[in-house]
This record gives sequence, structure tokens and C-alpha cells, in this order.
Amino acid sequence: MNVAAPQSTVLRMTYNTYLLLFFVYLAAPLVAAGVFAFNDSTFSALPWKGFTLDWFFGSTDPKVGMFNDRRLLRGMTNSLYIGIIVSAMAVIVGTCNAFLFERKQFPFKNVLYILMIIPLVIPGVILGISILVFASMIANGAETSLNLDLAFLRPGMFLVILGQFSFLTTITSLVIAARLRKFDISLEEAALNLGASRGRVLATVTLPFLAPALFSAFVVGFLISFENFNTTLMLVGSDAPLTITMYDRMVKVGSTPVLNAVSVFLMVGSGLLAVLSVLAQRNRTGE
Amino acid sequence: MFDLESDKITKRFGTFTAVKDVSFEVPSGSFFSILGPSGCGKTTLMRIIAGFETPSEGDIRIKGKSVLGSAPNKRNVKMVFQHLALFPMMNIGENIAYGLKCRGENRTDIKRKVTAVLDRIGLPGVEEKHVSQLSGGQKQRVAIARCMVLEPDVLLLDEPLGALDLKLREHMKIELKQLQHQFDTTFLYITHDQSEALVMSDNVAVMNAGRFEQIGPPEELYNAPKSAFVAGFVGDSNRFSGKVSAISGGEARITLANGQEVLAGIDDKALFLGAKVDVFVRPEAIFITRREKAAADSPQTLLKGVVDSLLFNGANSRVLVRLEDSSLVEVDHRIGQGEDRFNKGEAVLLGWEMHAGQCFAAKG
Amino acid sequence: MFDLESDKITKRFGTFTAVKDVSFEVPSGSFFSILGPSGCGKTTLMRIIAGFETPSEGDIRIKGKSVLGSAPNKRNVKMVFQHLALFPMMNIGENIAYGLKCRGENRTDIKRKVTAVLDRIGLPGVEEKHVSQLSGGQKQRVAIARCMVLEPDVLLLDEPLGALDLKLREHMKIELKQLQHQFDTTFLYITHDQSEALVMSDNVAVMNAGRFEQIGPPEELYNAPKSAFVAGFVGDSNRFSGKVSAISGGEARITLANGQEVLAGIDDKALFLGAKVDVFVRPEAIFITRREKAAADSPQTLLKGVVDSLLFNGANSRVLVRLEDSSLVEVDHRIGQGEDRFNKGEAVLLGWEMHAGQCFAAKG
Amino acid sequence: ETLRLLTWGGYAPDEVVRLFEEKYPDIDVEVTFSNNEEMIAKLRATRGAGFDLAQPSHDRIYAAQLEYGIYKPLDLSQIDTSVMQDGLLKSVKDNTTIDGEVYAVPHQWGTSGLMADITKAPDINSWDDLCDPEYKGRTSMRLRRTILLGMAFSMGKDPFAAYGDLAEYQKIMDEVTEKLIACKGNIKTYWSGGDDLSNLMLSGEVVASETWDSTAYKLYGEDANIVFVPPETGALAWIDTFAIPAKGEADDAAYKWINFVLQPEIVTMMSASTGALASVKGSIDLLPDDKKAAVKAAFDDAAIENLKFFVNIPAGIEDIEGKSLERIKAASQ
Amino acid sequence: MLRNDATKLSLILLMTPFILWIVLLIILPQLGIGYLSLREKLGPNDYKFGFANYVDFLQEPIYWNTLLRTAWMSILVTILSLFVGFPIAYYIAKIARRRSRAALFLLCLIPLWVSDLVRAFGWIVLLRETGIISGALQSVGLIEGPVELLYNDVTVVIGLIYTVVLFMIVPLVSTLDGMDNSLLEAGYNLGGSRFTVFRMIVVPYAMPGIVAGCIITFMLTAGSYLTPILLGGKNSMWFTEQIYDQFITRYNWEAGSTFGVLLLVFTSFVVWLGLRLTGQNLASTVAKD
Ligand SMILES: Nc1ncnc2c1ncn2[C@@H]1O[C@H](COP(=O)(O)OP(=O)(O)OP(=O)(O)O)[C@@H](O)[C@H]1O
Ligand SMILES: Nc1ncnc2c1ncn2[C@@H]1O[C@H](COP(=O)(O)OP(=O)(O)OP(=O)(O)O)[C@@H](O)[C@H]1O
Ligand SMILES: NCCCCNCCCN
Ligand SMILES: [Mg+2]
Ligand SMILES: [Mg+2]
Repeated sequence: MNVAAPQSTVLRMTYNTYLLLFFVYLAAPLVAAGVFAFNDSTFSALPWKGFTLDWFFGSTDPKVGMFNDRRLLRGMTNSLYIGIIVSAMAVIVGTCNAFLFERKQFPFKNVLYILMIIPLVIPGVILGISILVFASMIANGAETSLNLDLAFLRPGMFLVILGQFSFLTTITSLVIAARLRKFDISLEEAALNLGASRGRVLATVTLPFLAPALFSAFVVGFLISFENFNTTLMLVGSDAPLTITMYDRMVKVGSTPVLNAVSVFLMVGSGLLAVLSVLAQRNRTGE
Repeated sequence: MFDLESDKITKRFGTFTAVKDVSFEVPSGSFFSILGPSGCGKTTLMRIIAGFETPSEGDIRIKGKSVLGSAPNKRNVKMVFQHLALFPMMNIGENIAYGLKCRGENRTDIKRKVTAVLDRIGLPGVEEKHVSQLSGGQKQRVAIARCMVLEPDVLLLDEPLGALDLKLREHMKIELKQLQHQFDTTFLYITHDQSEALVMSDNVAVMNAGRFEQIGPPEELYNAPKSAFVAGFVGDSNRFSGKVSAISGGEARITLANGQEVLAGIDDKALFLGAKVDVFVRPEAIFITRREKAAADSPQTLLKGVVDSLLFNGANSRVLVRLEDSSLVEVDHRIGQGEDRFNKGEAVLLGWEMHAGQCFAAKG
Repeated sequence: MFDLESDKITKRFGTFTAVKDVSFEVPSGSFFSILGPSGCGKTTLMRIIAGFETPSEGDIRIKGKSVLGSAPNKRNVKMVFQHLALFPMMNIGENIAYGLKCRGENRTDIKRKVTAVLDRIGLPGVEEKHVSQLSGGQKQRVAIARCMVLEPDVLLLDEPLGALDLKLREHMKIELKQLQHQFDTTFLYITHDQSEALVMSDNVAVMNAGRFEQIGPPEELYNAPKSAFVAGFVGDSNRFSGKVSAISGGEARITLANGQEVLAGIDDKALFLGAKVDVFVRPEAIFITRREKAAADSPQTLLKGVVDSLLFNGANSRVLVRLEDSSLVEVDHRIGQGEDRFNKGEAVLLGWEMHAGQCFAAKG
Repeated sequence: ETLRLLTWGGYAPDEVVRLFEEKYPDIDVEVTFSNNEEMIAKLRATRGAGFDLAQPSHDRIYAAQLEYGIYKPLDLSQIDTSVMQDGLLKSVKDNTTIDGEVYAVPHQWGTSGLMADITKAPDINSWDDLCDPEYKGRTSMRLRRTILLGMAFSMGKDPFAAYGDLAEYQKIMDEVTEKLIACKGNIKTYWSGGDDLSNLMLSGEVVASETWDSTAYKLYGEDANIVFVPPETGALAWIDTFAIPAKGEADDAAYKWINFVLQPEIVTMMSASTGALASVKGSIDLLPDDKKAAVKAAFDDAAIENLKFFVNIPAGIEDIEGKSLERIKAASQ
Repeated sequence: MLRNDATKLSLILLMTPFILWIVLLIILPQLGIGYLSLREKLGPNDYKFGFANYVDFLQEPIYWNTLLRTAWMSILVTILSLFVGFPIAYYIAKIARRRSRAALFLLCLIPLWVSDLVRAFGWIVLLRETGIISGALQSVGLIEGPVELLYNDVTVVIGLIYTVVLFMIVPLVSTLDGMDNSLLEAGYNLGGSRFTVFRMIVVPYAMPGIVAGCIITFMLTAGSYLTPILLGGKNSMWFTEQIYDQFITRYNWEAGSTFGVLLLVFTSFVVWLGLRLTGQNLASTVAKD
């Protein structure tokens, strides 16, 4: 018997119904957004006008599918590019942070640890505007006093990367640190004791142990970067990532089912990635 | 020639001294144990030997050469960790091959050696298995094999049986001792379990609060402890506190708080008349008789008590006797040997041969 | 009158039967233990009694009344959990007061009772302390006090000493027994450690694979086991496998694989000539003599062997003797008692009184 | 080389981009859709970097340029201004000349006015008809300065005349704000982009709205019941321009684009996409047929007479308007 | 000696990226907006130092009304998310069997991997007047004409709960997961009713998770933009929108920075208050795993 579970049938059924409703609630908007990707209409709204794949592959005017839409495709490549760079950076720095906080002793460690998690609770908008403002200050300073044009400090891909990096690093640090905390330091000592050099220990024992966490930190970072809006919006230049492109499309141009198609694509893509990362975690840790 | 020598090793962490002035030598091929309660500094000492800590003072010599200057990965002492520290991301073969690879040996040699050592520990053919597929005792052996394949000068073992369950622990005690014979390597073994130390070792050092209290073969520690700590820690003991009321030669007469007198052997030259002392007597050294029968026997010490309870435990059964000052004394009691079974509440007399009592100055 | 009765309890999980047809009674005020290996169904049985599982068949009666219909929080049996399950978000006082609060007692009563029970377990004034500030043994006592303050009909204890370290466990054994006396409450105690069960209990049930193999006082289990499982599980034993070559009365002659013969008492009426049997003999029941002296002594069984090693362990020292078929026999060996110390490699003879050997049909 | 356009939705149809890239294979066109406010905001943040060609409306250049210096002067010799309608060209030049340098030339022009589905909202003809309770929950507007101005006109004020007197302008805006707050409950939602509005109209969720005429013309093609209605106080005319950001890196390409999209066949394509009229001579004739009809349906001569061109915004005005818009946005109905 | 140097060197090597990150991307930028918020605009390119921006904020009810509204709506969403999420987390952590547990958890997370925009978009498709729900209700005959379900506070709250409830569930699952069932059993065994056990054992035990979930949920809600804007439409009134508006439509970075500082201070204050009241701390709750 599971003492945690309700014992009476009525309660149990109410509980199960609630669960069901909750999952329906979770699925509803996604299903709705997904379904209209296949509606043969120029609106993502009822009535249903028949099934079509045009919103994915169409190439003629009112129905240009996402795979023939240059701006969407460009947004996607930008997102991909930003996502990979940002998560790689966040994983690298996150690994350093994990080692720093799990392995090292230094003054003010607690204060610095709080600082490390603070970005997680700063609203994304504020990270966005503050980095925009700060970068502009430096760039303006350089321009007025040194006559230097620091173009990379103006809104654009570089600032988007910095902006996303600023809070993603907290997440990757926490994920990696959690795994590192589970690492039995005596494994490293054992390796040293068996004659391995420090570098070899890192490469053959510590990093392989961290690998699942590194991988899932990367995936999580990538997915969050891919979908980030609040921070990115303030920092984009001309090379906007997909969410911004979609948003612009939605509010400045108007939505057609091509946005539903993109949504389907994103759902499938991220879903697969998420499952992959969970599986990777499980396979390696489920010893 | 000693495989391992520790020369006045001291280790301080900040103001706290974890290891104090510890010196000992381990002869080649012998099984040396360090026995002490939790936190007494055993692991610290072992980590100093392995090179994971630098001693604040003193020197460590392996095969006569100081190793203080060598990094941990350059010392030819291998270590079996408390929780074994087998690499979970490698299979058994890779675990054992790890040290050989680090040394840069070639593949065929490695393969041959791995196979050979697995045979030797009685686990042939487990190379491909995953660590999690082995039982506790098998893992234990693999951890030893992983070190032995490197032919270390000394094998260090840090409470390797701590994580095993009772029955397996009993079994592994015997097996470890046999492995040591088989490999004929010097073992330095750490434990807080006195029975492990006693059963396996050629020599045991008893450690307390960073110091070695006594070094000697198991029988010596058990039968002739040199300090109250050793007497209390090694084997079960009953302790009686009192004052020295007479000394003659190696014998003393001690008056207990309740006014009764006991006799004990005395080693410590510093004891004087009126000194507060503790007398330690092992449960198996105590005779127990019904009071009415007392005249018949004549042990040199006689204490009055009442049977409080019987702790039946097969060959290790005990009688708990409550003395007049209401303290409890444990007395060994083999059912069916000698006297009949005692009953709760019976009035009894306890006694022991004088030299079965060990007398030490009381602390504080 | 019985505080607790289990009447043909069976519990199935799917197709797997965890508890099979278990019946027993626990008299008021007694200490009853269930002893069995890991996974044999002990916890399941206890959870049935506490009401966390519903038995597939059978009935549980407390003070004579069936409780199958009552919810767990309505049964007056309290439970000390394996890992104690002290509430980490409450301090000690609140932990103990919890049950009283649930009962709706008033504040002053609660306060008085908490203080009283803490006094009784020897921890006065710890009300405000946090759970994590207590030592293992103290937590143990608090967990018991938390139940006892509710004056249960029966106290259930699920391997409560499992998490403690060796020395503390030894100590707590005695303390638990004393607490039971003090509170004068019926204890139902679960353990897989035979020494705990033997030392503390008035009655012990030995459980194996869901069944009770034998119920009886500790001495009975130790001296007159009714099955091979009980003989092997309770106390240390040497096992000799062989075939019955002669039976007369309660005695049997058994021929071992190596051709030697041993004698054993026989209980099992089903044993016949030629049956495969296992003979169990306790280490302390075996005599050991040097071969040249053999003629002088006359134990009924004589096996030839060679001393393999000496396992010194104070009062529990053993001699390991290797028989001719190279199996090892453990023999109890009190140094200084009777014969001199044996040396490695000496040729010896082993023997025992016929009824010291317990003979059971071999499995499989 | 890349040409990074910062423009309105519809102002860079895929087809045109494709033709342009075919003609200039070494130029790659990247388009970012935006609106007047955001164009200024983006260029302000980059100090005129990040884009090579922007298309703000003619009245939104002067003040922004003075304060932020985000554009560079045009090299008019690189633009074939001869094809442009003189009036429009002059108007834009006048509005965007600073220190003798011209900062913009016209591209598309049109008006802002009303749009209604005549079957469901037959008698819409004033800005404040959007607040008519008869259409409660079925009207829409874009919450930007156009509606502030329009509403002011319909209340009998002339906001352009008050541009010189901030206090007076503030007063007008306060009244307009009040009116629009009161109106808030009447409208369904504020639209934000052309297609957004189109969806609302075509789905029938909205029956009357403030609109760009271009959007209305587009819809007329789909549903002839949806027409552009010039408000009785006059439609507000805007001209979207070409301006080159101060740190644009592809001026050449930008000029090429300007000239390219002013070619007659491109103008037709462009107008089909935007719905608006190009600033080239004879642009009405270059409209696709359905749009031509739509324009005819919307404007009679009197309406054209009545057009009110946006006037350059002096400093301070935008702050007043911004506050008003915020107030309306934040008000609860 | 040598090893000491190596330790120091590795500490410096590990510390450098951390310091660069925190100082350059977090601390200095925050100081930057703090600085900018103190710049009063007198005219084009003419500034002086002062608190005028803050005074403006205080004097303009629409600003602080919006902030207050954002705050209370966020608190409401946080509380509702807790109520909605707790039973789910409890089920996953304590009731579901081993295998379905992982699956349910994954199921819970999938919406998380789709951007805010897509989720909001999904709600729009569902709730708009010509949307699925309106259509379904009409075809069932429950309503006569189409109904607009967008652009009201209830929708905004539902949408916000949708976007943040997972961040409530995850920490709850991880704390509840750590709760040994024997604590519950002990609770019942000692005579506790279901309610007592829930109130005195489950809730206090889950407190760090509850607080962590509430903090993250609150911050995400208060800082959200797309959901309230897209679902609230003309009635959204969200403080982040004010910030964006100042930056984007008013090019008023000074006021935008002021709002940013205010939002940060205000939300931090709420979080601090929450931690104070529940006796938790940031490091042990949010960073637990
Ligand atoms: N790095 C360190 N810094 C400070 N104190 C330490 C350090 N390592 C160990 N100590 C302290 O030194 C003492 C001895 O520790 P050590 O680990 O050697 O004990 P031990 O005898 O191995 O105990 P156990 O049987 O529990 O393993 C302990 O009090 C411990 O707290
Ligand atoms: N809810 C359950 N569903 C299925 N099988 C179960 C369940 N609970 C217990 N079992 C099985 O029943 C058997 C007995 O379990 P139980 O926990 O009673 O053993 P135990 O004697 O207490 O062991 P231990 O000494 O390890 O605590 C085990 O094989 C276990 O796997
Ligand atoms: N479809 C795009 C319409 C562009 C309109 N620009 C209008 C500017 C009004 N101020
Ligand atoms: Mg240790
Ligand atoms: Mg159990």
C-alpha cells in the first residue's frame, strides 16, 4: 500500500480526474497551435478548411511554407547559431563555477554563491535593458573619448549572446554543480593513486562522470536560448533569432498558419531534444 | 628492511592536530593494522602516506627512501578506499587496467596482467562486467586487484569492510588475510573494528586522538594493554573505579566507591597509594558463583551482586550482574559449561585472578 | 491474554507471496522478535500489523480484538521505523508531542507527559533541540519515547539498530531491553541480526521466505533448531554434507564426501538410510586435539585436519582447521584454557559430542 | 554584401527581394519588420548601426535626427528622383532637411482613416464612430499617435496648429485621452500590424476600425464589403520614406534598392503587397486592378481635397503623446 | 609549497570567468541602469543628475498602479500555481509508480520546451472569438453567437499559470521526492488524520520546495511580457510592458531604467519578504538542485 495515496475510491477518482484535466490543460494550447498548422486556410482559426502541408512546404504566395520562408529560415539559423554558442559558453563557465564552488575554499564564498544564483531571479527584461544600457555606455564612451567604434557593443548577435549567457550560466552551473556534488572525490584520489596525472584524472574520471550533466546542461541551455524572448528582445540587431522573428511576424505583420507550422516544428524538435537529454542522463546514471 | 616507515609524523589542520608524533615501521610482507575510534586520525595518516596530505612535521619512508617530495601519482603505495572508489564509468577490466595504462604499458601486457590478477582473486572472466553487476565482496576483491596488478610496495586499506553487511564482513576478514598471503605484499590496514584488527593482523597500532597508544601483536594488546584506552577499546571490558589502598610488587589492592575491594596487576610505576584508578576486567576472566557456594571457590577478588539479566547469545552469552552500587558487570557465561544456568535475581559473587585485572590511573 | 495475535496471515503482491500463513501470539509485556534474512517478509508482516498493508488472508488481533477494519491511525500499536522517521521539521519536544496533539490532549497535559517521558529515557531537557543535534543512540531513544508517550498496546520496532555503528549497537541492545522492562510494554522487534534477537527477546520467531520456520525462546532456537535454515542462520555453525549410513534411535552416522564419518543427533523422522544430509556443528561444540594425543580423549566423532590459521579475537578466538577435502572448519579456541596454543600446520583431530551435531535433510 | 532593411511589414515582399537578388547576385537582402517607434528605438540603441536602409514616415525623421543623429545625409545624385511625384518629393525634402542636407526621399504614401464592413457597420464616417456603443466590442484601432490626432480632429480641434504651443497641445491631448479611455470599453482590441487587422476584419471579429488605407485596399480585394472610409474630418496622410542609418555599411546597395523598387513593374508588385501608393508618377495606374478599384471606392475628389498630411513633430510633442498613449493603455475600462 | 602555488593558480583560473561574468554582465549593468535612472532629461542631449524620474513615477498613478497590479497579479498567479501544481507534484513524487513517474514528469516538462510565444499563440488560437473553444461551445449549443475569451484578466491569469506552473512543480517534485514515506507512515501511526499529516508533515517538509517554486514563479510572472501582452491585449497593463515601451516607443531610456530598477527592487523585496516569513534562504531553496 502506498500511504501517500488517497485510500477512498471517491477521493482517488477525483484525484485522477484532476490529473487528467491538468494534462489536458497542459496539452490544449499546444495541440491547438499544432492542429492549425495543417488547416488549409490563411487564418489560424476555425473553420477547418481541410488538411494541407502547405504551411510547411508550400511555395506559392498566400501559402508560403516555413521551409520556403527566408526570414523564418534565417531566424532559425540565427537561433541555432546563438543557441550553440551560448550554451557552449554557459557549459564551459558553468563547469568552472561548479568546480569553484564545489571544490575550492575562498573568502566570501557564501556571498559569491548568492551572487551566482541571483541572475536566476532577475527578470529577463531587466537583464536585457541593463546589458543594453551598460554596453551602450561603454560604446558611447569609447566613441566620444577615443573615437573608437565598438560596433559589437551595439544591439546585435554579440549582445544577444551575452544577454542569454548572463542567466543561462546560473542554470548550467547549478546543473553541473549538482552532479559534481555527487561525485565521490575518492575516485579522483584513486586515479591519482593508481598513477594518473592530474590532467589524465580530469579526462578519464571526472569529466566522464560529469558528461551526462554537461550534456543535459547544454541541451537545457540550448532550448532556453532558443525560446528566449524577454532578454533577447532588447538586444537584437538585424540578425534576429526565430522567436523574435515570429513575434515580429505576429504583431507587426499578422499571423498566418505558418506560425503554427513553426510551432509544430519547435515542439517536435525540443521535445526530441528533451527526451534525448533525459535518456542520456538516465542511461549513464542508472548504473 | 622495512617497507614503510613513519617518522614522527604530525599533521595539523589549522589549530587542530589530527595526527601527533606518530612513528612506526612495517616489516616487509606483514599485515599491519591501525585501530582507533572514529575521528582519531587514521585516514589522515593514511592520506599522508599516499601523498594526499603533506605532513606538518616528520617523514615517510618507503623501502627506506623518503617520499615526501613525490606526488601521489609517483608513489608506489596503492590504496583501497573505504567505499572502494571503483570507476563507475569503466568496466571491471578497464578499472584494473587503469593503472597499467597510466604507466604506459603496452596493450598485450595489460591484457595478460588483467587476466592473471582476476584469476588470482578468483574472478576469472569478469572483465566485461559493469561495476554494478558485482556483489559487495566481489567489488572488494576487484578493488584490491586494481592495486595489486601494479605490484605496490605497500597496499593501504581504509576500512574496506565498513560498507559490507555483517555476514559478509565476517567472511571477508578471512579472505583478506588469505589474499595478503597470496600476494605476499605488505598491507597497512585501517579499521575501527577491533575484531578485524585482531583477527587479521601481525601487528596492530592502537590510535587515539591522533596518537599511537600502543603497537604490538594482537595477543599483546588484548592481554597486556599499556593504557586504559587500549584496555577499554580492544575487546570487551568491565571497568571498576576506585582508589589504591595498598601496593606490593606488581599487585595492588583497590577500594571501590562502594567500599568493596578488588585486586589488580599494576604496570604503571607512577601509581601511588590513594591514587584514583580504573581497573579493567574482561568478561571471560570473571568467575561467577552463587553466594552460598562462595567458600568453595577462592578467586582473589570477591564482589557481591545480584543477577540482573541473562543475555543469551549462544557461545557469547553473558550474565549481567548488578553490584551493590547498582553498576552493571558483564560476565561471560557459557551455557552448559560448569555451573547451571543462573536465574534473574539470584545473589552471586564475582571474582577474578589478580592478574586478570588491569589497573590504570583514572583520567580527570 | 495476548496483546497481539497473528492468525494465518498471508500477503501476496501480485503473484509473489511475501508472507505465508504466519500465526503467532505475543503475551502481554513480553519481548518478541522476528529474525530473518533480508527480504524474507518481516517488514511486510509488521506493516500489516500497523495497518499499512491489508493481508490477503488471515486476521490480526490486538488485545483480542480484530483490527483489520481499523485504519492505521486508529490502531493502538505504535511503530519505531528502521530509519526512525523522526520529523525533521519539528524539534524533539514537538516530535514527542505529535501523537498527543493528534489525540487532542490539552497543552498542559502534553507538556507534562513530554517532560516525563524524556526523563524516563534519560534525556531530560532536550525538548528544544533539533533532531540533527542528537546522536544516533539519542535519536533512537526519542523515537521510542515518541511512541511510548502514547501508551500503546504493542510497540513495533523495525530493525531500529540497523543504522547505528558497532559499539553503539552493542550498547543499545542492552538499553532497549531495559527500556522494555521500564515501560513494561509488549515489544515486537524485527531484525536480521541474530545476536540482537537472541540477547533481547523472550521469544524469537525465525522467518524465511515468508514463513515462520520456528518460534521459541532463544536457547531453544540455538540448541535445538528445528530446520537446517534455523541451524545455519542462528549462531555460527560449521556445515558438513554427507549421506546417512546408519540410524539408531535418535542418532545417525553420516559418511562425508571424503569418506570420514561423523555422528549427529537426529530429530527428523523423515530421514532414511542413504539420505543426503547436512550436519551442523557449532564452533564452540568442537573439541580440538593434537593428533598424537588423540587416543587419550574420546569424543564420538573424529576428523583429521591441519591447522590452517589462528584467528585471534580475544575471547572469541578461533582456529581454522583444513580438513582432508580442503574444506575449512572453525573451532572455538580460548587461549589459556586447556591446551596450549596451536601452531599453523599442526596436524589435529576434531570431534564433538554426538548431540552437538544437528542433522537435517540437505536441500536440492 | 548584405543589405539590411529596417522596414514595415509588406514593404519587402519575397518576390521583390528575389528579383533584386537576381539582378544583383552579390547582394543579400535581410529584412527586419518594424514600425516608426521601433525604428527610432533600434537606431537610437545602435547609434545608427546595424541596418543599411530604414523606412520611417516623413514626419518622424527630423526630431529623431536632431536628437540622436541616427541617419546620414542622402547622396541625391545616386537616386533617380526624376520618377518621383514632385509634390511628395518636395514635401519629404522640406520635412527632412537639416543644415542643408536631405535625409529622406519618399517611397510609399497613403492615408490613415477608417475601414468598415459596410454590411455590418454601414454608417461609420467619423473617428469617434469607433466609440459608438452600437458597435461595442466590434471596433478596433492602433494605439499610436494617429488615433490621437484623428480623434482630436473629430472633436473639432486642430492638433497640427497647436504644435507650436505645448500647453495648448497638452490640453487637447488630455481631452483626447479622456475620450479614448472612455472609448476603451467599446473596442475589441488594439491592432498592431496590417495582417493582424486583416485577420480581425476578415474573421468578422471586428467590423470597423481605424486603418491604413493600404490595409483596407488589400482587404477590399478579398471582400468587397470592406471599404476604406475617409473620415469626415479628413484622412491623415503619411509618406513612408527611405533614409540611410548613420552607420549603414552598404550605402551602395541601399541606393540600388531604392532605385530598384521605384521601377514601374516593381511598384506594382510592391503596391500589391503593401496596398499603398508608390510616390512615383502615375502611381495610381501602376496599382493592381483590384487596388485601383478599392481606391476609387474610397476616395472621391472631396476626400482627396480634405487630406491632412502629417506635420513634422517638434520636440516635446512626442512626450505628451506618449504619456497619453500610456494612460489610455493603462486605464481600466 | 609547489602544491600550494598550483592550488592558488587553479583557484584564480576558476575564479576569473566567474568574476568576469558576474561583474561585467550582472553587477555593472545593474549599476548602469541605476546610474541612468538618476539622469534627468532637461531637453535633447541635455541631462542633469537627480531623482526626477522617480518623482515622475510616484506622481503618475498609471505607473505605480501598473506596478501594483503586476505585483498582486503575480502573487495571485503564484498562489494559484501552488494550488494547481501541488497535487500534481505530489502525485508524481509520491503516488505514481516508479516507471510512470518519469513519464509523467516528462509529460509535465514538454510544454516547457516550447517558447512562451508558441504557448501564448496556442491560447490565442484556442480562445479567440473564432477560436476552438468558442466554436466548440457554439456547436454544442451552449452559446448562441461566438464569444471572445481573450483580453481579460482571467485569461491572463490562466495563461500565466500555464507558463509558470511547471516551475512550481519541478522544485516541489524534487523536495517531495526526498520525503521518506515512513514519515507519512509515522504520522498516521502516531494517530494523525490525513489532514493532520498533510498539515504537520507534508507541508512543512515541502516548504523549501514551496518557497523555491514560489520565488521562481513569482519572478517569472512579474517579469513576463508575452503572455500578459498577447492574452491581455488592450487590457494587459503589465509593468514589463512599461519598461519596453519606454525603451522602444518612447526612446526614454532614463525612465525605462528607472522602471527597471523599481521592478527589481520591488520584486526583490517581495522575495525577501517571502523568505523572511517562511524562514528560508535563497541558497538553500532556489539552488537546491
Ligand atoms: N581537511 C581537513 N581539515 C580539517 N580537519 C580535518 C581535515 N581532515 C580531517 N580532519 C579532522 O581530523 C580528524 C581526524 O580525521 P580522520 O578522517 O583522519 O579520522 P579517522 O580516524 O579516519 O575517522 P573515521 O574512522 O571516522 O574514518 C577529524 O577530527 C577530522 O575532523
Ligand atoms: N509493495 C510491494 N509490492 C511488491 N513486492 C513487495 C512490496 N513490498 C515488499 N515486497 C517484496 O516482499 C518481500 C519482502 O519484503 P520485506 O520488506 O517485508 O522484507 P524484509 O524482511 O523487511 O527485508 P529487509 O530485512 O531487507 O528489510 C521482498 O521480496 C519485497 O521485494
Ligand atoms: N502595411 C504597411 C503600412 C505602413 C504604414 N505606414 C504608416 C505610417 C503612419 N504613421
Ligand atoms: Mg577514516
Ligand atoms: Mg525490512
